[in-house]
Amino acid sequence: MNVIAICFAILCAATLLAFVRLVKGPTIADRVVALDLLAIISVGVILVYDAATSLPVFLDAAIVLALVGFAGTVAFSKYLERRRMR
Amino acid sequence: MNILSSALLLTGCAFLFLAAMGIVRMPDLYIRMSSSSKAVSLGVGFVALGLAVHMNDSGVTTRAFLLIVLFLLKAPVAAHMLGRAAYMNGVPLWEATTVDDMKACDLGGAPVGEDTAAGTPANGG
Amino acid sequence: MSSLILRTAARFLIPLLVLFSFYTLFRGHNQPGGGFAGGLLAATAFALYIFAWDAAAARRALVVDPCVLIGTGLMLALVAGLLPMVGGREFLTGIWAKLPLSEQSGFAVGTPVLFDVGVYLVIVGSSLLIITSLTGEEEERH
Amino acid sequence: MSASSGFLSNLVLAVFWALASGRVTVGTLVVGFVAGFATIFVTQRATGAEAYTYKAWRAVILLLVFIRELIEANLRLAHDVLTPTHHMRPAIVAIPLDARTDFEITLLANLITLTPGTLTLHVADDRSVLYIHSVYTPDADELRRSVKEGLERRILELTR
Amino acid sequence: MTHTRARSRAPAAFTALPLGMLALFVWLAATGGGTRVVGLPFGAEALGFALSFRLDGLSILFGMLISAIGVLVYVYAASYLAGRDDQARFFGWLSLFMLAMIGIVTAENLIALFIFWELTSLASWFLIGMDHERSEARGAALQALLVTAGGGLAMLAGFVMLGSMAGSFELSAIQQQGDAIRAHAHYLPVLLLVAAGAFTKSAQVPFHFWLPSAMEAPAPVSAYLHSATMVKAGVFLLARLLSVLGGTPQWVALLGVAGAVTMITGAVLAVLASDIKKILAYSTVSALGSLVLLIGIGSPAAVYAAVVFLFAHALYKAALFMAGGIIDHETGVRDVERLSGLRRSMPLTAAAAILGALSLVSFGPVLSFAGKEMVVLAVAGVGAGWSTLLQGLVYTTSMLLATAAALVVFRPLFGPPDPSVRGHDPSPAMWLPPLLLGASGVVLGLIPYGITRVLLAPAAAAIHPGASRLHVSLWHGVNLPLIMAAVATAAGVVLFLTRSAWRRAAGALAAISRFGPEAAWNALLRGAVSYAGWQTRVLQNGYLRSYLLFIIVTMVLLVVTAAGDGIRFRFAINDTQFHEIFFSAVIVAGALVAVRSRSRLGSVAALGAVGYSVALLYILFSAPDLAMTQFLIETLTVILFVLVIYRLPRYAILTPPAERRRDIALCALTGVVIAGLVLAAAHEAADPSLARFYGANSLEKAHGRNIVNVILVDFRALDTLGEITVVGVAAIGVLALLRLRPTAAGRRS
Amino acid sequence: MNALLTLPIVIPMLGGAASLLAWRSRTVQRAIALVTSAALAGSTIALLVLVRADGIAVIDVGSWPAPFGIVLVADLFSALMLTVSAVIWFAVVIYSQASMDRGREAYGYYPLLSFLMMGVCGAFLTGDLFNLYVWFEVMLISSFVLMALGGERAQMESALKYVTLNLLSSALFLAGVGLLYSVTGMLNMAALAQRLGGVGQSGLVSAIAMLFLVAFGIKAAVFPLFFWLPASYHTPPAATSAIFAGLLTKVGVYALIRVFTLLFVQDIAFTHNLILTIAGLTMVTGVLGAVAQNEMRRILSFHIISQIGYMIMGLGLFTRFALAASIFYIVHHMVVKTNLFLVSGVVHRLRGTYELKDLGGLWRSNPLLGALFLIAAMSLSGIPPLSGFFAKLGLIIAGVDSRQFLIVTVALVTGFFTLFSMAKIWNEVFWKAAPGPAAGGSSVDLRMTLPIGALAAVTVAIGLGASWLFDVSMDAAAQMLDRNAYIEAVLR
Amino acid sequence: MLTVLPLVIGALYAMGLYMMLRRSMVKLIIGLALIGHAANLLIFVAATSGLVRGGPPIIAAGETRPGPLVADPVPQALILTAIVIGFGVLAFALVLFHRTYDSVGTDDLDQMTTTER
Ligand code: NA
Ligand code: NA
Repeated sequence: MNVIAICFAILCAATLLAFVRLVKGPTIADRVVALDLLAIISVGVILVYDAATSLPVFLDAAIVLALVGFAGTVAFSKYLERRRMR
Repeated sequence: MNILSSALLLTGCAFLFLAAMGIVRMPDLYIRMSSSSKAVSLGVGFVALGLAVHMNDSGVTTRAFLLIVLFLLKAPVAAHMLGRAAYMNGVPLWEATTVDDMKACDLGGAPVGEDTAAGTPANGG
Repeated sequence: MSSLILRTAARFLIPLLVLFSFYTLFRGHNQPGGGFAGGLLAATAFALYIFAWDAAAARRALVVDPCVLIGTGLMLALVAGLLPMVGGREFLTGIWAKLPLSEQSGFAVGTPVLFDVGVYLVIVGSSLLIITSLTGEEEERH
Repeated sequence: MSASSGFLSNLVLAVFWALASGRVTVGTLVVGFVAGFATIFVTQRATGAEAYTYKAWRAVILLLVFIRELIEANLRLAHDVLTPTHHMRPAIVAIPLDARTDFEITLLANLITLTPGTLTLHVADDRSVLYIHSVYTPDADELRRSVKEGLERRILELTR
Repeated sequence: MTHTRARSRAPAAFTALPLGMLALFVWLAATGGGTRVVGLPFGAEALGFALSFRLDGLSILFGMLISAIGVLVYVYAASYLAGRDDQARFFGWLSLFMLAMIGIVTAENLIALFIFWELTSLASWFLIGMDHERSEARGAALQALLVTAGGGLAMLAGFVMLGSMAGSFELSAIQQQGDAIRAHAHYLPVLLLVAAGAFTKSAQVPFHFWLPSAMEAPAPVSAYLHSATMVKAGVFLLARLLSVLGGTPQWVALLGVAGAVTMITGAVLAVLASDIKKILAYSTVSALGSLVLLIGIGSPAAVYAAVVFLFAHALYKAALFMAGGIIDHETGVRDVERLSGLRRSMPLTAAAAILGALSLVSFGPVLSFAGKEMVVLAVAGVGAGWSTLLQGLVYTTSMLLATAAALVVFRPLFGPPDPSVRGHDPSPAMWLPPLLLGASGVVLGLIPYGITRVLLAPAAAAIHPGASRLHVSLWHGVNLPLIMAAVATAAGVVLFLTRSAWRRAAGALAAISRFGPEAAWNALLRGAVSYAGWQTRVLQNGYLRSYLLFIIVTMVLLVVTAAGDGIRFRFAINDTQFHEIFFSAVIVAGALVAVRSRSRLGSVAALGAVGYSVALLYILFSAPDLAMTQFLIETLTVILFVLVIYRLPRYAILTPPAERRRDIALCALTGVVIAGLVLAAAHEAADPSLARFYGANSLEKAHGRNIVNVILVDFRALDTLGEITVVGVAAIGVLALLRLRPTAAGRRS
Repeated sequence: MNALLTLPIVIPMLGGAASLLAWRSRTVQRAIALVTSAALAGSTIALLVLVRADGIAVIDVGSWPAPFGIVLVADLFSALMLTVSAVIWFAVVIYSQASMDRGREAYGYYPLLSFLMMGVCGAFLTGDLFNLYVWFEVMLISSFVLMALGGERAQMESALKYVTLNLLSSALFLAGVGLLYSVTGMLNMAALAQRLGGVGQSGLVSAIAMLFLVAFGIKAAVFPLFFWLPASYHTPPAATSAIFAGLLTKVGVYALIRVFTLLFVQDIAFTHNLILTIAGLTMVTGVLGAVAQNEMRRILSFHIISQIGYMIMGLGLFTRFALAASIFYIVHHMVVKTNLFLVSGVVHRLRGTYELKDLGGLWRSNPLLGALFLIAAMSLSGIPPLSGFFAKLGLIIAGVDSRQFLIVTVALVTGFFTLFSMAKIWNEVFWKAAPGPAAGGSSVDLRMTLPIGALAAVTVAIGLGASWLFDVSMDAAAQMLDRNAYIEAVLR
Repeated sequence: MLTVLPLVIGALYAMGLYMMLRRSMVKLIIGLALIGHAANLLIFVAATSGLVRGGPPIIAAGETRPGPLVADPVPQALILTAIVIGFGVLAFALVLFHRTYDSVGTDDLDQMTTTER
């Protein structure tokens, strides 16, 4: 069971790093990348959690998050584009 | 938890960790995105495989594959969109960057620094 | 100024999203999902459509006016609630009919499912209305 | 018989196989597909399905090439991320395109982005040029050649 | 105030009402004797209110007065107001007043009495304010309303306390428990509260100031309400409650002092005034003072004197006001110093005025003379040293009233005719009523026996049983009161003749009115309005932050005081795993970044991180549906934030550090309080029967394996019905907000 | 019984949903609004008759037995509130047909009004605490949109404050529900009533009660939580302020009364004396706020607050008679306050302003309007024989019987200042001559005067029929104090 | 976790309220969002089953009842409702704030006192 613990530890470290970028920025794009990575790490956490509990139930949440995370990043990109044009 | 699924999970997490390291250590946005988008697809791919192996259930396997395919499609598109938008927004390239063929077409706007460190001193409010 | 790559990807992703949203809606009774998640997924698909093309195209693509969608959804939920009262039961009582598919994955149809579809329509209609209003208003600015 | 109809027949074979094995599950379908491909390959001259087998083969090669580049670049990048000093020489390189259709350009762009170290930034409006940000570009021309020879050629073989 | 003299058909219809009432009371008086209580099946039993009427000597006397004078006032008013377009409205309010007044005097139930009481105030407000275009009229009307209504509210409290003491609002029940009430701990407050109502209505000092300013009303109103009837309501009430609240030292002192002071003050102010209506108004104040004094004394003699005096006063004061009204109506002049020699041009009005004045002096063959005598006798009866002082006051008052009478009558009528002031007798409808009233004063004075036996004695008996044995007579032989009355009258005339000397010197006295009760009242109101202004500026200051602070501070204070020491916590860290704590930390850290971030997009991204971490917690603690919905909602929220915030400016405002520290401290405390509550609540073992029920029935009865979704669409479908309505309405709101803009031209905000 | 209890929620929702479907056509929406409001009035009256005859009516929504499903409970108190709300909605709908501008009607005025009613009716009927939260949100979001509908600057500013403060209130309400669930594991009010007594930590229940007191206190606009009301009620059109004035705060008062008679009765010495103090402070600050204003609708807004003080005075005294007086007061005030705002709308239609200094001359030009205003204003000031008098009388009797002389004094003084400011409006708007040329005509659309007349008639009827309504209120109060009857009816 | 989460809830309430007290509209609405999360977590902690790991309230295939160690579904249903309601109301509030900025010209709340002066 310690494999799961190690995985969680790694993912926590990854979250911490992504969080550092989120805080530092400096540009919006950096924060978006960080937020996108956080979403993806969350997918990782969900998958690892599924493995830990041997319940496939959470997999749908992971798929939803993957789809939705993408939409968020695209939204930010469109925002950045529009801002330049204005 | 058999050896194979553990291994896959660990490597997946490792790649995710690499992605996180990437976006922290790399000097400019574009390099960060390059390093993170690959590691991300591999990372999630491996973890999903690990889960599929561990669960050994057809429903889980198909959805894991769906997830992997999804990532293989969405990650590059997201990276592309963000990279392009960042470039258009004048997000600076690392000074070691040698050639910039894109400067020709007038996409690159002046660095609009609302949030850049050089932005006007906004305060706590 | 929309990107070719996004559009091509969108042509593949959006149908997938919509399919997944229906899938989430109809399995909601037995697996995680339901009207809310399904509706929001459909809204996300639509948001992608707007980002890939533009709000005006989106509105054209949208056959039904969101307000009517919301109205229909509310009406559907109400009907699902009122049907049992025709039989003398209380408001919103679940009335079920067993379709003769195989036992295990038998697809039971009942007023709660109809209710969930109503929820789905309202959530989709509302999200679309909010997003189109905001993005539409945005484009009018330029 | 065009490549797509060949693919279609392959799918039909896969379904028969699954039905024959009594359980329509993901597993039986995959096995059925492989078996179907084998039969088409063997009977391609008779059934005129050369186009399909040729392209199918090309697709497999493309996949292998992509995976090789994927792993190789990832290791290099992983090394660079972990070591304090950076060996990167990033550049934005414009690559003249032979690919024309949406699908070809998008596939190429995505595969380039997916392969580590390179990120497709922009497609010129007239689809003539692809702008790529590459982390390791000692020589721009060398990069253009490896992209055109590597991924683009294999994609065009598949789609043309 | 000259009016076109269009001959208007006397609105006979309206006069029918007082005539009917008069007929009713005449019949009642005829079939009189004893106390009859008539209950109508109307009221609110649970509130103790019943529309029941008491018909005894007192109510019949007042009823007769109100309806008789009412008839005359209606006739008088018909021609006085000829040509005005709001006649119908006037007679409407006058009728409402009359019925309400009759209601007061015949009410058996205290609440019914109060209802009629307030209706008279309402009617008086409108009658005084008939010429509402004039701000003086509006001001006077409002002042009268507020003073009487203010007193009324206090009286209501008194009545309610009285009712709760006696267990019922019915007078008969209350009157039986007189001793218990007088001995009750709350006797004094009840007395003061009831007296407040009576004193304001009957214009006792210091509440008298509204009556003179009420002279803004048309003459019929002054004649009817502000002399004969309404102002007597307070006296009536005190008389009615004499048997319950009377007889105690507090009663005597309170009413005695108030009455005496009002009597003398009214008289003094009367002689100082020069407007004919003001003089009469102050004389009424003085009369009311003496009536309250008599009720205060409460002896049978005093009660009888009050009844006689009250009856006589109603007649002659109405006559004088009507006469005055005619003079004002004809000549447009109300200043007695400028009026002169009108007897030749207005003989009939003059006759009425003289008869009225005679009764005002109350010397000679007039009923008020008998009344005055009885007042003197009653006052003499008061024990200890008080009687001499009171007698002195009574005689001084009658002297001053004599002067006032002279002022009103002598110069305007008997002075040399003044060509600049022309006027002649109006139509009979206007001069006949005052003449009749004036004459009745004399006639009843000469032969009082009929009226005494039928009206006055029963009324006195109704107030105080002992009063029935006395009798009224004009002639008590030559005795001290007769001599003293003569001396007082003479002194009054002398005072009148020498008025030019002392009136100027007395002008200075008027200056002190700046510190009088009216000034105090206006100051009180202005003070209240300015305090209200200040309080609203402070509380309702427009700053959303201050409103939020009020709420937060209130919530924290209340929760902490309520919790007190009755709360227990239990800290248990042992069962947690590292990554769970880590993601909780990410939530808090994300929130901190959102709070401190300099850039709006930074805050939004941090908010996104918080949302994702919360969703992760939902995953880690087995809530897949929740996590899925949270991920979707969080992303849509971030997208909306981006779409909206992108147009808003950067943070530019810095609140002063002191304020920020205060906010931080307060919010931190609130956080601790809420965390404490949650911990304490977690400590309580809750009954899991809901979860068990849903688990058992989710599949079998509701055909669903996903219990959460089954709850949403079946077990608690009503929640979801409301919820989707909220989302639908919010969406319409967004559409309406963005699409519906104020058209520059169309909208006057 | 099953239908009668469900209709008050279903009818408004049907109306709203149908209006959305008829989004393009204003006339269809107006017709729907008329039909549904009339239907609701009819059904609520029928429900009142039923409840008056057979006692508390209960149905399990979805046929799930209490406490597992959500129950709809109609005791006399809720039935009364439903009926009055329906009457008010009907009046406002008719009034709006003549007064509401085309722009607002095109952007969802009628469906929003229907959904507001759905929330209000749901709140009065539900027997489940979380479901009450949901109905509050339905009511609030509809009121948020109605408040901002039209997009004028003043509306925006006031809607912002109105939304923020009410969202904070909802967050506290949600926290309260969560804590109660954590402590008892129940959401059904009857079940909660049963279990709250058994909670070990007495301080905890009182603390949670305070959360509810603040949450509902904000919605009921009591002191010191009422600031959102005067900041916002005078900016939307008159018809909107009228229905807000008539309903919104009353739902808050209803919730306060329901929760502090059914659930939080463990520590009455503390909670209910606190409520009495709050009542007094609410009366005074409210009426003084009104005295300080010179714009017609701001005066009326502050009066809402001071009148709320009276309503919760009865709750504070916590005797059967006091609660009955409160219920009577609420019914009276809903009608009067709505009417006063409708009158202010007509005044604005005639003169184009609400500022007292620019108004005048309406007694001569519109005597009928003046008379109707007088009925409402005098009733508000407690002048007999109108409804306001009996309402205040009941509370004063209750106060005296409970020896609470301070609150009685405050109530009377507040009554005085209420009369003062109503008379001020009368003097300035009706009696004073119109300053400058009489702007605007003097003819008023019948559809505006009719509802005002009808509501005035109701006020007079309540006054004359005080005995009947007070008896009903006494029975309602008895029902509320008999917690076991409620619990048995629901958890049978 | 039954101790950690309440502290998180307290912290979120504190920070949310602090943000609402700021003068900038944007901070106000971010505060509202934080408080929304806090209220939802509060209900989540209120579960009668306590915080259960790996026990989603879903009836496994072939079973007719959920297993013994299953999370309390009630708070999850309530929070789901609260989240969606919160989203609707927050979306409206966001647009309202935007429109207010449009018509008032500033996002400084201290300048928005015109309707009450
Ligand atoms: Na790449
Ligand atoms: Na608990």
